[in-house]
Amino acid sequence: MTDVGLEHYLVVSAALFCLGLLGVVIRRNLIVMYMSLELMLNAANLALVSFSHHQPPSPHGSPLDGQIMVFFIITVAAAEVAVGLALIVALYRKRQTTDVADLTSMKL
Amino acid sequence: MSPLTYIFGWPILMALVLMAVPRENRSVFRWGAILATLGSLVLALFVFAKFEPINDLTSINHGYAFVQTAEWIPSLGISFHVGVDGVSMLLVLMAALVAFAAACCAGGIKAREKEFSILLLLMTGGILGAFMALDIFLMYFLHELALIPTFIMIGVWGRGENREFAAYKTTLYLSLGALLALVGLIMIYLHYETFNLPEIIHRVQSTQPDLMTTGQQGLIFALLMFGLGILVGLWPFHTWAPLAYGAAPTATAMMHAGVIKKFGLFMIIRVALPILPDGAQQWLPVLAWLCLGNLLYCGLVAMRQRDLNGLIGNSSVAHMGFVFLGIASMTLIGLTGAVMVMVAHGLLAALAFALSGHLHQQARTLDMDKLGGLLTVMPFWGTLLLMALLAGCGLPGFANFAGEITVFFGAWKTMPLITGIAAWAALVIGAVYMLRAARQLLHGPRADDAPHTEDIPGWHKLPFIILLGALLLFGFAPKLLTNKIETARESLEHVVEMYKRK
Amino acid sequence: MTDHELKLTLAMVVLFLPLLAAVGIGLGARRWRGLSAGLSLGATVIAFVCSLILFIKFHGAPADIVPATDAAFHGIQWLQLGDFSVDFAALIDPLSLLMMLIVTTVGTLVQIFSLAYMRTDAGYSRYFAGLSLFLFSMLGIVLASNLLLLFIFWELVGVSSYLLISHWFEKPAAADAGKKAFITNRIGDFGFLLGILLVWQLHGTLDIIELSNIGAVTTAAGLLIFCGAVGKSAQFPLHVWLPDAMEGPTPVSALIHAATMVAAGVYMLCKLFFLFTPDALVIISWIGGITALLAALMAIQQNDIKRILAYSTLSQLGYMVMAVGCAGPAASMFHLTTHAAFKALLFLGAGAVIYSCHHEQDIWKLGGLRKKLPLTYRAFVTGALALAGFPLMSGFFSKDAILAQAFMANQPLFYLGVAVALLTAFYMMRCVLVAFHGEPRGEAARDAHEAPGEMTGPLIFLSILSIGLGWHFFGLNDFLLNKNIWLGTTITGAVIPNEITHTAHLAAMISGTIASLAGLALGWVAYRGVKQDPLPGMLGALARGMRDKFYFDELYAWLNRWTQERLARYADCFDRWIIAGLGVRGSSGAVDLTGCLLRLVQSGNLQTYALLLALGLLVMLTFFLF
Amino acid sequence: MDFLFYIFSALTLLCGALVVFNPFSRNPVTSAMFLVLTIICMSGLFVLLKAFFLAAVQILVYAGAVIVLFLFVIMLLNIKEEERQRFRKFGTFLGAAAVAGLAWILVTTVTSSRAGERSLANNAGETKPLGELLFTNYVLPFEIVSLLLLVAMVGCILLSKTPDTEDTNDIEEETE
Repeated sequence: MTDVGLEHYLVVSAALFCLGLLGVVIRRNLIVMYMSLELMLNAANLALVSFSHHQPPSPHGSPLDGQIMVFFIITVAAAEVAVGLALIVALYRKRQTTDVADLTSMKL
Repeated sequence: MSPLTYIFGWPILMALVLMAVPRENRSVFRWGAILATLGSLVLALFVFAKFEPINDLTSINHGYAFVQTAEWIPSLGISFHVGVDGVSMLLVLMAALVAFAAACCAGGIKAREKEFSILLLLMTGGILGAFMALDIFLMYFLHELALIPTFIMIGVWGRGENREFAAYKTTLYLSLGALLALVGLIMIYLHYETFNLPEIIHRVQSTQPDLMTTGQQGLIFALLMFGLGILVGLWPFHTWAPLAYGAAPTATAMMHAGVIKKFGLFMIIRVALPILPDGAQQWLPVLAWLCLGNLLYCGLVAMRQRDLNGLIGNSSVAHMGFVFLGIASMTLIGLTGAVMVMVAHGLLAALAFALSGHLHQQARTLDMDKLGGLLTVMPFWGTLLLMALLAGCGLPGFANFAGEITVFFGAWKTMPLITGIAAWAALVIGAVYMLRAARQLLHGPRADDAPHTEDIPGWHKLPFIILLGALLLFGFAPKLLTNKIETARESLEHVVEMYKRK
Repeated sequence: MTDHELKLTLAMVVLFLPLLAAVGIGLGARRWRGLSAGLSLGATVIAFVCSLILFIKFHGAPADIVPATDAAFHGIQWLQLGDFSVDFAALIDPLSLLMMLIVTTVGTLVQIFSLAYMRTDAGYSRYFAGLSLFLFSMLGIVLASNLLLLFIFWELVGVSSYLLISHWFEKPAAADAGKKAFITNRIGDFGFLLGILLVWQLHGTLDIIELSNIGAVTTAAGLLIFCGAVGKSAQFPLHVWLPDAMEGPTPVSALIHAATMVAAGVYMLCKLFFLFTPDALVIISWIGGITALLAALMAIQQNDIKRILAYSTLSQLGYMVMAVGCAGPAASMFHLTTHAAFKALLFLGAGAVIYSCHHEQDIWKLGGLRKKLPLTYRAFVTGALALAGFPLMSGFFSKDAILAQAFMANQPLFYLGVAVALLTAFYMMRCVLVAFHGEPRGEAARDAHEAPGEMTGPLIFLSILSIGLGWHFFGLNDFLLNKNIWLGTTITGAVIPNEITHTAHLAAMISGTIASLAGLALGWVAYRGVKQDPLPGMLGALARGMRDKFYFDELYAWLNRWTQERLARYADCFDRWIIAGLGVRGSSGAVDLTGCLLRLVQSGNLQTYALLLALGLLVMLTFFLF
Repeated sequence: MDFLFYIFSALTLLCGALVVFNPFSRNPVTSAMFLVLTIICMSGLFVLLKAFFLAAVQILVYAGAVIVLFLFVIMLLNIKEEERQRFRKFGTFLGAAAVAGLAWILVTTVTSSRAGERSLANNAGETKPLGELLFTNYVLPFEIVSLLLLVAMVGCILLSKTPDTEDTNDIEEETE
C-alpha cells in the first residue's frame, strides 16, 4: 500500500460525489434529494481541500486559494439550503407532498 | 439615377406611403396599387423601347444597360448594383405587365385591403428588382422580399378550407428551396469573395476559370439546381404548386405563377450556368430527364383534375418543363427558347389565373363537373378562357408556341428522344387536358343547378385584354422577343462555349 | 409593278384579307349579323378574284418566293436566332396557285350558301369569323414557304376546324366531336413536328425550295412528315375524327371536311413529294389504299346522309394518298381538284336537303325528294355520278388517272382501287335512291320545299364544274402533267410525273368504267323501291361491322383508356399518395413523430431530468476523455 | 496518519451511502442524521489535510446549521416515511448504471492522471494566513457573499411566509 496522497483523497471525493448523484437520481423525496446534493457539494469541497493541501508552492497565488474557495462554497451552500428548504416548504403547503413524482407540472 | 431603380423603387415607395394611410380609405389602397404598378409598367415600356443592344462584354458594364451602382455593405462585398440585358429586360417587362394586371384584378379582396395592397406592392417591387439586380445578394434579397408576402397572402386571404395547409406547405417548400439556393450562393461567395455578378462571371470566363474544382462546382450546381428547382416546381418537388395556386387569392396566384416562379429559372440561367460550367456539365443531363417528369407526368396529372385551378396549376408546372428542357439543351437556340417560354408562360399563367379567379368570384366553385356551357352566359370570359387554353396547348399565334418550338429546335439535335417525348406531351397531352377543360366548362349544355355567373364588366376587361394582347403580339411577332434576347447573345454564347469546352 | 411585286401584293391580299375579316368580326362587327357576313364574304370574294388573276397570269411561271429574302423587300423574319431563322414569306408556284383557286372558289360558294343556311343561327357572326379564320389558315398552308410556317398554319387550320365543328357547342356531340378532331389531328402533328425537326437536322434548312434542291434523304423523315397528312387528311389509322366532324354545320363540312382542309394533307404530300424515298412511298400508298377500302365499306351501311358523304370523303382521300404513293402526285392533285368540286357539291346538296327537311339527316326517313326538290336532286345526282366515276364526268378522268398510276406502280393496289370504285358507285346509288326516290318516309320529307337562291346558286355552279372539270377543254390534266410545276423534280430527276403508258391508260379506263357501271347497277338492283336496307340480311355480321365503323372508335377508346388514361390515373395517384403523401407528408410526419417521441422525455419529472443530466454528462465525458 | 485516513474515508463513504439508501429506514430523519455523521467524518479528513479552520467551519455550519435546518423542515412538514415504493426500478437501474459509469470515469481519470506524483504536501492550513488572504485578496468576494446571505435571508422570509388569502388564486398552479 502506497502512501496516502492526493489520489486517495480524490478517489474518495469522486466516490462521494457519485453517491450524491445516485441519491439525486433515485430518491423521490425532495428533502433527501437535497441532502444528496449537499453530499455532492461536500465531495467537491474535499477535492478542493486536498488539491490545496498538495499544491506545490508557486509564485502565482497561494496554496490557500482552494480553501478560500471551499469557504465560499460552504457559505453559498448555507444560503442555498435556506432558500431551497423555504421553497420546499412553500411547495409542500401547496401540494401536500414532497414526492417528486407528484411534481410534474413541468411536463410539456 | 437609372430608370431601373424607379421601376422597382416606385412600388416599394408606394407601399411605404400606403402604410401611413388610415385603413378606412379603402379605395385609396386599390388605386394606389394600380397607380404604382402602372407607373412601373410605363417605365418598363420606356426602358424596353430605349433599350439599345450592347453586345460588348468587354465594356465597363459587361454588356448591361442602365447600370447603377452604389455601396451597400462593402465589408461583405455587397453592393446595390442594377442593370439589364436582353434577357432580364424581357422579364422585367413581363413582370410589370403582370403586376399591373394583378393590381387591377385585386378587386375581389374585401377585407384588409390595406395590408393586401402593401404586400402586393412589396411583391411587385421585390420581383422587379430581383430581375434587374446584378449583385447576387441583392438579387436573392429582393426575391425573398417578393416571396414572403406570398405565404402571408395565401394564409390570410386564401380561399378554400385547406388554405392554411396550403400556406404552410408552400412556406416550407419554398423556404427550403430558397435556403438550399442560398447555401449554394454563399459557397460561390466564399470562393470569389464578392457578390458582384458580372465580375464573378468575368473571372470565371477569363481570368480564373479553375478557381473551383469540378467537385465543388458539381455540389454548388446541385444545390442551386434543386433549390431553385423547388421554387419553380421541378419534378418531383412540384406538389406545392397546384395546392398553393388552388388556395391563393387571384392577384397572388397571378404574381407568383406568372412572375415570381420565373425567378428560379432566371437565376439558373443568370448565375448557375455561367459561373458553374463544370457543374452544369454534370447535372444538366439529370435536369433533362427531370423535365420530362414535369412535362409528361404533370401533364398526365393535369388530365385527371376536376378543379380548374388544379388543372391550371398542374399545367403551369408542366410548362416549366419546356424551360428546363431549353436550359438542359445548352444551346443558344434552346436557351433563347427557354427565355421566350418564361415570358410567354408568365403572361399566360397570369391570364389563366385571372380568368379562374373571376369564375371563382362568380360561381364560388371551380369544380368542372358542376359547371358547363359557360360560353353562352359569359361570352367574353369564355372566349378569353378558350384562347388561354388553346395558348396553353401551344397553338401558333400565341407566344407560347414560339417559345416551345424554339426549345424543341434547340434540344432536338442533342436529345432527340427527350425532345420527342416532350413534343408528345406538348402536342397531345396538352391538347387533351386543355380541351377537356374547354369541353366541360365552356361547351355542352348548362346544368340546371349551375350557379349564376356574370361576364366581366366594363373596364375590368382591361387587365385581361392587356395580357392576351401581349401574348398575341409576341406570338405573331416573336422577333420582338428574340431581338432583345439577341442582345444578350454574346454572353449566352460565352456560356454555351464554356460548357462545350469542358 | 413588277411581276414580283404583283405576286407579293396579291398573295398578301389573299392571305390577310380573311384574317382581317375575322379580326374585324371579333372586335366589333359581330353585333351586326349582316356586316359580319358581308365582311367575311367580301374578303373571300376579293381573295377569289386575286387568286384568279394570279392563276391566270402566273400559272406557267416557275416557283418564286415572295417577298424574296434577298430582294429589295427584306424577308419578314418571323424568328431569328443565330443560324436558325424562319422567314415569313409565300412560296408561289403553279401548285399553290391551283390550290389557292380551289380554296377561294369553294370558300366563296360555301359562304354564299351559308348566308341562307345559317340565317336563323344565333352564332351567325361567330360562324363567319370562324370561316374567315379557316380560310386564312388554309391559304397560309397553301402559301407557306417553309416547313415551320407550314406547321404553324397546319395547327391554325386544326383549331379553326375545332371551332367550326363545335359551332353548336351546347350540343354535347358537337363539342365532343370538335375535341376529338383536334386531339386526333394533334397526334398526327406530333409526327409532323418530329419530321420537321429531323429534316432540319439532316438538311440544315426548312425552306421548301432549298429542300427541293437536296431531295429525299431518309425514309424516316418522310414518314414522319406523312404522319401530319395522316392526321389532317384522316387516313387510317387516324381516320376516326372525320365522320364525327359531321356534327358541325353542313357548309363547314363541305368546305373543310370535304374540299379543302382534309385535302391539305394530300396537297402537302404533293408539294413535298421530293422528300419521300421510294420505301416511304410504298408505305404511303398502302395506307392510302387501306383507308380507301375501309372507308368505302363503312360508307355502305351508314344511314346519315352526311356520314355517307364523310366516309366517301375518307375513301377518296385514301385514293389521293394512294396516288401519291404510286408516284403520281399529278393524278392525286387532279383528283383533289375534281373531288373538291363534286364533294362540295354533294355536301351542299345534302345541306340543301337537310335545310329543306328541318334537319332530318337519316336517309331512311327521307325519300321522294326527287319531286319536292328537283333542282337539288339534279345537282346531287350530278355530284354522285361524278363521284361514282360515271364516264365523261370529272371524277371519271381523275379516277382513271389514279388507277393508271396504280396499275404501273403497284398491281394489287390497282385491283383494290377498282374494287373501291365499284363500292363507291354502289353506295352513292344507295344514297340517291333511298333519299330521293320512292315515297316520303317521314314527316320532314313530306313538308320539304326547295331551298332559296343563295343555296341553289352554288349548287348549279358546282354542278357545272363537277361535270366539266376533267374535260380536256379545261386543261387541268395537262397543266398538272407539266414537269415544271413540280418542285425538286428537275434537279433530282425523280419519277414524277410518270409518263403513263398506253396499256395502263387503257386498263384503267376499261376497268374504271366497268366498276363504276357495275356498282351503279348493283345499287339500282338492291335499293330500288325498298323500304328497308336489304344488306344486313344478306351480309350479317359484316354489315354490322360496316355500320359500326369496324369498331375503330371502340378500339381507340379502349386503347386510350388502357394506356394514357390509365397512366394519368397512376400518375395522379402517385402524385397524391406517394409524392404528396409519403414524400411530403411522410417527411413532415417523421418530424412530427420525432417530436412526439422526444416529448415523452419531457415527463416533467425532476428525477428523469437529473438522470438525463447524468447520462449526458457521462456521454460527454466519455466523448472528451477517450 | 494513513490509518486515520482510511478510517475517516471509509466512515465518510459508509455514512454517505446510508444517507442515500438506508436498508432499514425510509425516514428522512435517519438520512439527515447520517448526513451529520458524514460531515463530521469529512471534517476529520480536513484535519488530516491540515485545513483546521475549514474543519471547524464544516462542523459549525453544516452539522450545526444546515442539518438542523433540514430537521426543522422535516419536522415542520411532518414528513414520515416515503409511502410509496422508494425507487423506480427502471430509473434506479439506469441511474445506478450511469453513476457507476461516471464513477468509473472519475476514478480512472484520477488514477491515470498520476496527480500525486507531482504534488507536494504543504502545511499551509493555518487559520491566520487564511484570514489574511480572505481580508486582503478576497475581500470583495467576501463582501459579496455576505450580501448573498442577506438576499437569501430575505428570500427565505418571503417564500416561507404564509401567503395572503387573496394572493393564493394568483399563484395557483394549474395541475393540467
